[in-house]
Amino acid sequence: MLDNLQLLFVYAPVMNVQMLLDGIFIGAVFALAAYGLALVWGVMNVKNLAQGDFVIMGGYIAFTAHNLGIHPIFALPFIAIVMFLYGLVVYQLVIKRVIDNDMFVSLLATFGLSLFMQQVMNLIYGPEVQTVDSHMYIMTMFDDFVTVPTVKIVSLALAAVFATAIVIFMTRSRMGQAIRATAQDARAARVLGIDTNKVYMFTFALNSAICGIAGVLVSMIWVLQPFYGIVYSLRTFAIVTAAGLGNLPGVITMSFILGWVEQYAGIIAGAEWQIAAAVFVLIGVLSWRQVQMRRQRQVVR
Amino acid sequence: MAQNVIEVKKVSKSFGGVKANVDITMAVRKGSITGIIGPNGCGKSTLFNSIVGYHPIDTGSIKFEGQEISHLRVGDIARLGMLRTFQQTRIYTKMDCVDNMQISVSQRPGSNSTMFASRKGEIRERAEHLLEFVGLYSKRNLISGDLSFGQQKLLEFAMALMNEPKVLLLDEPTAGINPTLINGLINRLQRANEELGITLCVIEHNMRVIMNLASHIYCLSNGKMLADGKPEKLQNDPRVVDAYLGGH
Amino acid sequence: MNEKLIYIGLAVFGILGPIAFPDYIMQFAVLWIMVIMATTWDITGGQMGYNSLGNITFFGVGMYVSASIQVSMFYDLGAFTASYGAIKPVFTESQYYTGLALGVFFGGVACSVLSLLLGLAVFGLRGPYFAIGTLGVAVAAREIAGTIEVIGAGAGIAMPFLPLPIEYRSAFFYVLCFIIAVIAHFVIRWLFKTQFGLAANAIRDDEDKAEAMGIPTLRYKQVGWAIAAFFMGCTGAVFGNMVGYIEPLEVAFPVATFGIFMVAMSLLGGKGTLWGPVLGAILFHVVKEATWTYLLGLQWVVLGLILIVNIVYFQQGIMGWLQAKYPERFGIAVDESTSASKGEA
Amino acid sequence: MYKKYSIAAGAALAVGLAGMVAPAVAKVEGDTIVIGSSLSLTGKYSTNGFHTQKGYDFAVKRINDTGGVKVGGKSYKLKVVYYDDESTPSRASQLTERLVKQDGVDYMLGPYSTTMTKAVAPVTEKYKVPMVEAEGASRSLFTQGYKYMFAVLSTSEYYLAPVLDLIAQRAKAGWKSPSDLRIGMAFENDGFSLDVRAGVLDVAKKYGMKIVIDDKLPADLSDMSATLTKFKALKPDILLVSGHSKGAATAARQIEEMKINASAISITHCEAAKVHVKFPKSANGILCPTQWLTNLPNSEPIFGDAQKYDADFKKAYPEYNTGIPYQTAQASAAVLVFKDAFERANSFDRDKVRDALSATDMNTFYGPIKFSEAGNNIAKPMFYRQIQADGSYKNIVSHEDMTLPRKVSY
Repeated sequence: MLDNLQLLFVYAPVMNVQMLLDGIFIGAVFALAAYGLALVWGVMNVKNLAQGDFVIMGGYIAFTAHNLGIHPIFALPFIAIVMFLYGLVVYQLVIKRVIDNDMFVSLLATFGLSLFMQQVMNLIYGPEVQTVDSHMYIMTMFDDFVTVPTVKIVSLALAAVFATAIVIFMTRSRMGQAIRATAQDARAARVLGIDTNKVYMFTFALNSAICGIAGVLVSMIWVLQPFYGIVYSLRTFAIVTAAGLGNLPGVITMSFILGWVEQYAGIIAGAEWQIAAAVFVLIGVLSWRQVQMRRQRQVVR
Repeated sequence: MAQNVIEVKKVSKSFGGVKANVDITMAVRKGSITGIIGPNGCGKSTLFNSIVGYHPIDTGSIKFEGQEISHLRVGDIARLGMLRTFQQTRIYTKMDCVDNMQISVSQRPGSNSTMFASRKGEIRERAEHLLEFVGLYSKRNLISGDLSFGQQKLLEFAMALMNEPKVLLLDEPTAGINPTLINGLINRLQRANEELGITLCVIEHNMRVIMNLASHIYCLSNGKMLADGKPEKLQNDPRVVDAYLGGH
Repeated sequence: MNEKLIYIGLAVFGILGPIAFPDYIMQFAVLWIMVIMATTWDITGGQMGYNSLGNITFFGVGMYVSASIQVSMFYDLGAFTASYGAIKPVFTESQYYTGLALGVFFGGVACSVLSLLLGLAVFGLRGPYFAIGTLGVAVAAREIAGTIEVIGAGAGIAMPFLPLPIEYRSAFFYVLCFIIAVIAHFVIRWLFKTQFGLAANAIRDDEDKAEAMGIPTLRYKQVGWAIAAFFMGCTGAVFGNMVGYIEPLEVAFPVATFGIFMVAMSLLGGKGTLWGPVLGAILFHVVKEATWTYLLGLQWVVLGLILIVNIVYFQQGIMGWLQAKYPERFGIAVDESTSASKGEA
Repeated sequence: MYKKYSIAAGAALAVGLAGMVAPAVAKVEGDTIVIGSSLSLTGKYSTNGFHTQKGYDFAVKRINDTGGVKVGGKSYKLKVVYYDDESTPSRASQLTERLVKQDGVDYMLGPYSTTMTKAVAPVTEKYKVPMVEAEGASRSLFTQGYKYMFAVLSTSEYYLAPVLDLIAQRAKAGWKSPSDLRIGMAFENDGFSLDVRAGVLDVAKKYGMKIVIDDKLPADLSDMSATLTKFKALKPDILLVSGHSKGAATAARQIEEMKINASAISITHCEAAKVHVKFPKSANGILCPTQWLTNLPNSEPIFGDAQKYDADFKKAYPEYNTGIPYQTAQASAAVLVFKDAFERANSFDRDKVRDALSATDMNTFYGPIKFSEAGNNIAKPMFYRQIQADGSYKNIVSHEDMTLPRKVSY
């Protein structure tokens, strides 16, 4: 551990450039998925444990497109639409019936959904690790030491574009305003004539589409496997819990922080701690929130 | 000279920029029935919540039997012997009335309730006795969630008595109750105070009720202590009349 | 038609079942483990409304603590678990049984202690945060166990052999599982006849009210969890010996399978009731074995669907449904003047 | 409160009994010998679980088609009963118990991976059921004193350790001193890979090589960049990775992306992960350990030689046209070993079959098979192949066959 620190800060400080960059690229993808979670959590109080599986599913659709000879980036709008429709179906069959229930119910129902999605993807694509080749140039800096694949920059840009688009959509469009109104007070929104059921449906489908986009980026940057979803779910929960609901800048910041924490944990403590790091962040955030609330004579709810 | 069980000194509390309580000072004497009145939004509930421990206060001090409690949490305060009831009645809706009563026994140190005590025997007898006191004996085996609102309110009151508190803080005990039942409730409150020796502190909106009940009343307005004194005195205080009629 | 009959039925099933079908003993043993998981989960989950997704932590910790005790009483644990298995383990009968007894007991005790500490960290969380927090704890425990070299890290530990003739091996572990299940059942049964049971239900119905009434909710929650943890720890210890080989990911901390199954079983049977989790566990185990046998390859898809359908369309579970339908049979009084009981969810 | 619902409980018990009691299969039914196997058909090991199953099935069919197993003058057919252990050891051990006790199986074929084998072996051992396994390579399996378990494959310390040996020899032959070589390595945190690691540590110590990176990869890690970034900073000469197929794929992808420039790279399971097809650039020069080569000379009557096995198998399973993973070949070899043992024992008595297995000394398309006291195959070495620029494999016999340092063209 000490030698790793030495390496990082004394012998090869240029490593930090690579890691900070990677942290941002990873964080951008996390941010998309986490924002989707914050949306469904905030608007309809559904804690979607299948969030990561939606991401992986988007990745697999990109993989299919890739196999058909379509570059995932060109297939992106199509994938978003497919995921949007899938979100609608899931909403009608499952989510609709758990919204007004005990909060734990949504957690368990989406866990069942997660199991189901994993297994169907496993049946279709097999458990092998799959990858999508973006065929993009890999840039290098510092005498080949730092490598920046163009695809990661494109991903970051795409994530930024989509985040901006979502913000504009939320503030300008009628549906976006209805979503925000429902998030603040569903009953009042209903009184004002907003069809909250439609808002919920749209929100969940939108989340599904956002996850799908994140999945496309994942497929081009890392690898896909039917069972990797749960790790992404845990990360999004850590981010949203820390950032709070309906707080896009917070979500983005936290996503970058988590990306960096994972990178540095992998280097300093060793790769075996990389996944644990995300979980520790989650537990740490929850503990810290409890201390904070204790000072307010309250509990975390 | 009776001593004060609750002493509130210069308590201020604000939410964001809104000053809910400013420099509130008040006291509740042991064995008395004390009332807190004031128009809607005057800061009654904020003060009440500060005392029982729902949020921290910005400045000032709150003492219970001489002990500073402004940093304690709800449960700790309750275990000191200061209990509250809720404006929106809160009972354990999926348990029957006797169970509701039995679990309400005092948890103060020194009380002989233990985690693994049996539910039979003396505790049950007392529970049934108190249910009789509030007139719910015939409903004792019903699931409490099936009771009417007024009955639930009585049950909550009985549960509070079961706990044998030193002080009981009641948040609008007559709100939402059928007017014909109000006199009965007032009567029971007075009996609890006299027979069981429980100090009462009542937030009330209904002037008629509080004037009949309390021996000392504090009136809040706009987050500040407006006036205090005996009911007769307040009734004639122009500031109080103003606050209620002035339409702030 | 009363509770006595159920006990007689279960006793006959528990004692005669394995004698009548000796080839199925291991499955019966696993059945009792499932029953223990579901009923102990229900102490905090169903009765208190604290839906933990992390009780599996204690299963794994109990397993590892027991294994460490059993081995390190007679060997150097680090050398024993070194990758190449340099030590060929030979345990005499007395060594084995002493180790096992101490291992199972202290496995449980260690878990209780751990749960008290963890309780301080997670019981300030409510609702979904508690569920997510405990899930995080379980995943963290798994990852940590995988990095500790002395207990074999990711490579695990090969457990000592039971020094009994082969034909008694299954029966031995079956009896252990059965005994733990019976003890757990009667402890829980007793527990919910005391003030503890009322307090637990009070916390479930309205924790703020319970707090306001002065009930020391944290202590109740901790104690409830510690009891569950004790049994989970003992069960884990027995299970580790039964499987013969333990490793962190799938044997000790199966977070996404058994960790969730125990919740699903409780829900299926009806959480917050004495018999619901037992019934749920039996049904679940049967359905699971049936799908594993007859729907090979699709079993997980089916299981995911069952979970979704169970939760979305049948939340109150079997016992909850029965209680809502026949409240008077459960001793729930219904007055004509008031509406019928809504049952327990 | 809890009264009068014993109907429900009783019904559940009845269903329970009915569900669990399925008709048992006898060990030898008529003219069929039933062998049990619990394989990873779902879950993280299922790719290789299927490779294994195909290998068993292919051999069973071939043996049945070529006259079956002759015992006591009569010809018997083979049949394998499979269960899915879902890549979880506790499930594997339960299913083995079930195969032996409920299905009455007397002989077992091994599961996939060291982890599963570790869970299954104690059960087969206790019931004295002979098991021939083809996929559990860890050396620690063979230090437990198991008497009923036999493995046709080379043990795990031969996966990467001999590569280091070869590299050291090349280094001595005028590249640089072996003790100057520095190693960076990343192993999955499971039984198999940690044993591979232990083998590597031994060799590294022998030559005084320095290990500068020693990471363990979590099972569901999809990102190795932390390890590889360290690799770029420290610039070791050798990169070693072991993590089944998914570890190989992840490593190959990121080696390419991060332009890792090591003199030598060796990754286990790179054939099964098809890195030569998916990542041709980074795959160039990677050294792949393999249990089996298609040009081995050994031959026997059932399958012929390795080349014939290769051709016949591809004919039977066209999806394997790009290459047969060695996991499949060794699975077939395990079935061959059983056939041979039955015929030599000339009996179905478990102990006689065990003794016959123990005395196995045969030549197969997979290589020679002869078991040590501990049950591992001591007659067959591990082989290495290096991926060439065009995606083909070159067999490595001595260090002179290797292209070292590896030529990269990212």
